[in-house]
Amino acid sequence: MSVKVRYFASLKDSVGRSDDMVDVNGAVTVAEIWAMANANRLMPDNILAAVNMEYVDIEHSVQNGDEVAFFPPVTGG
Amino acid sequence: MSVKVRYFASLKDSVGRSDDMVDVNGAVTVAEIWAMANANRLMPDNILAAVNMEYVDIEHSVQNGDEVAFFPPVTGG
Amino acid sequence: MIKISADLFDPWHEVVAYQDSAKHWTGKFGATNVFVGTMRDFNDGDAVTGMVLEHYPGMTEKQLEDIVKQATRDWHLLDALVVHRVGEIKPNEPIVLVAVWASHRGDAFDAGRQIMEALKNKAPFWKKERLPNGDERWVEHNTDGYLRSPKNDMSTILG
Amino acid sequence: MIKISADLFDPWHEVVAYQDSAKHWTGKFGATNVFVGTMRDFNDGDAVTGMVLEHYPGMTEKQLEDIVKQATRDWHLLDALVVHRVGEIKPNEPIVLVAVWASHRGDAFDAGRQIMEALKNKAPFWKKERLPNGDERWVEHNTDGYLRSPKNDMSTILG
Repeated sequence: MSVKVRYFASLKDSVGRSDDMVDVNGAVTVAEIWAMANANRLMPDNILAAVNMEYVDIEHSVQNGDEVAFFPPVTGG
Repeated sequence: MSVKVRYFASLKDSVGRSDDMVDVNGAVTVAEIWAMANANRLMPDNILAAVNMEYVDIEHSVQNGDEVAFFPPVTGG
Repeated sequence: MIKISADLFDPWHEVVAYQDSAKHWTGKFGATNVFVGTMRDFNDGDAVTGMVLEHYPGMTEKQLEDIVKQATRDWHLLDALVVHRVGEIKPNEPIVLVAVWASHRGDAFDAGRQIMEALKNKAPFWKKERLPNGDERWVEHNTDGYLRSPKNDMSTILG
Repeated sequence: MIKISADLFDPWHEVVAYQDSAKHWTGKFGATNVFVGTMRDFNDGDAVTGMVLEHYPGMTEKQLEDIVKQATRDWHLLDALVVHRVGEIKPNEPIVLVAVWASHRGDAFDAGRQIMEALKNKAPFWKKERLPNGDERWVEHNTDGYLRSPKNDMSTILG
């Protein structure tokens, strides 16, 4: 299955990309998606994650076609 | 000494006047000013009193030339 | 600034005009909180066609100035504006405007609310409502602005 | 209503226009609370000459809608309007507007503040500041809007 991964703000700068496509077989969590897309980089501690535009914790399981997003603490308003 | 007394809002309606001049001899409290100006009427329970436009309790003593005001709970805003 | 107005005022115009006149804090304020109280066309379950707002000239201004001074002592504020209507008022017309400018939002929210509650409790204004049948009645007291706020369990609003 | 705006907006004009368009609650609202967040010309002790506001299109709107829905469940509201700027912003320009209309002031104050705090904590926006020497830096986190409020002793704000 295929999962779209997106990065925002300072995380996009440090990862060096705005998005990835990750192909996976079988059940997979948000944390595992990070590891597959960023083999050499530990997930930052304060990262926020969303699946299909809803906040999730990193053990949330990802389905085919999901959009997974990673980003730093929000600073709007 | 001479003290001006003012009434506002529903209290002005029930007293039937907007103001009084009260002549007194010696020390006198706000409550006594009420009694002198309104011989036949007990002071309503929920009345507010001010002397020279500052809130006071009814035992506050009144000086020559003071303006004493009585009014019901405020309802602005 | 404190303004008592016998004429209809536009609260949003007042805010803009005041803010634009205060060039010394342009660029310094991050947070503006504005409260506007508007006359409704009903109260206590009855239709209301108008009201008369009485005040105690002199004492009203004095109390409002004290209220704003207290808020300025309690919170970090750059400025505050209070405008209150008196006289004949029709439904849908603004009655009161409280605007505060601060660097940070917490001060703006806290100060705006504090000024508004103090105004409701201390500023000598009295409302007389006019009913559709021509009767008039004095409003007897203001309600508590924190009535529905969780006084004993602040978790909802304190997050 | 939720609006994300890439262009400069006038918060007071937005409030008036929205209120005037909502004829079904004319005469019903007694209390309007408006918060406006404005870009300051300094932050964390440094002069700031501009900023870029990034967002996550789609998720931002979704989160803001959920935040407003929650406030509507928690408080008696007639309506709410949230406008947030994105893109290039200069000092003294408005960044965010939160306006709520209610019958009573307690609901207006509580709901406005709740929406603003939730927006600060949940809505996916990120600020990158531009410094006078041309450097850029990401703002790392928002501060707590209740920081100076007496969390443990509510007597000041609860009267």
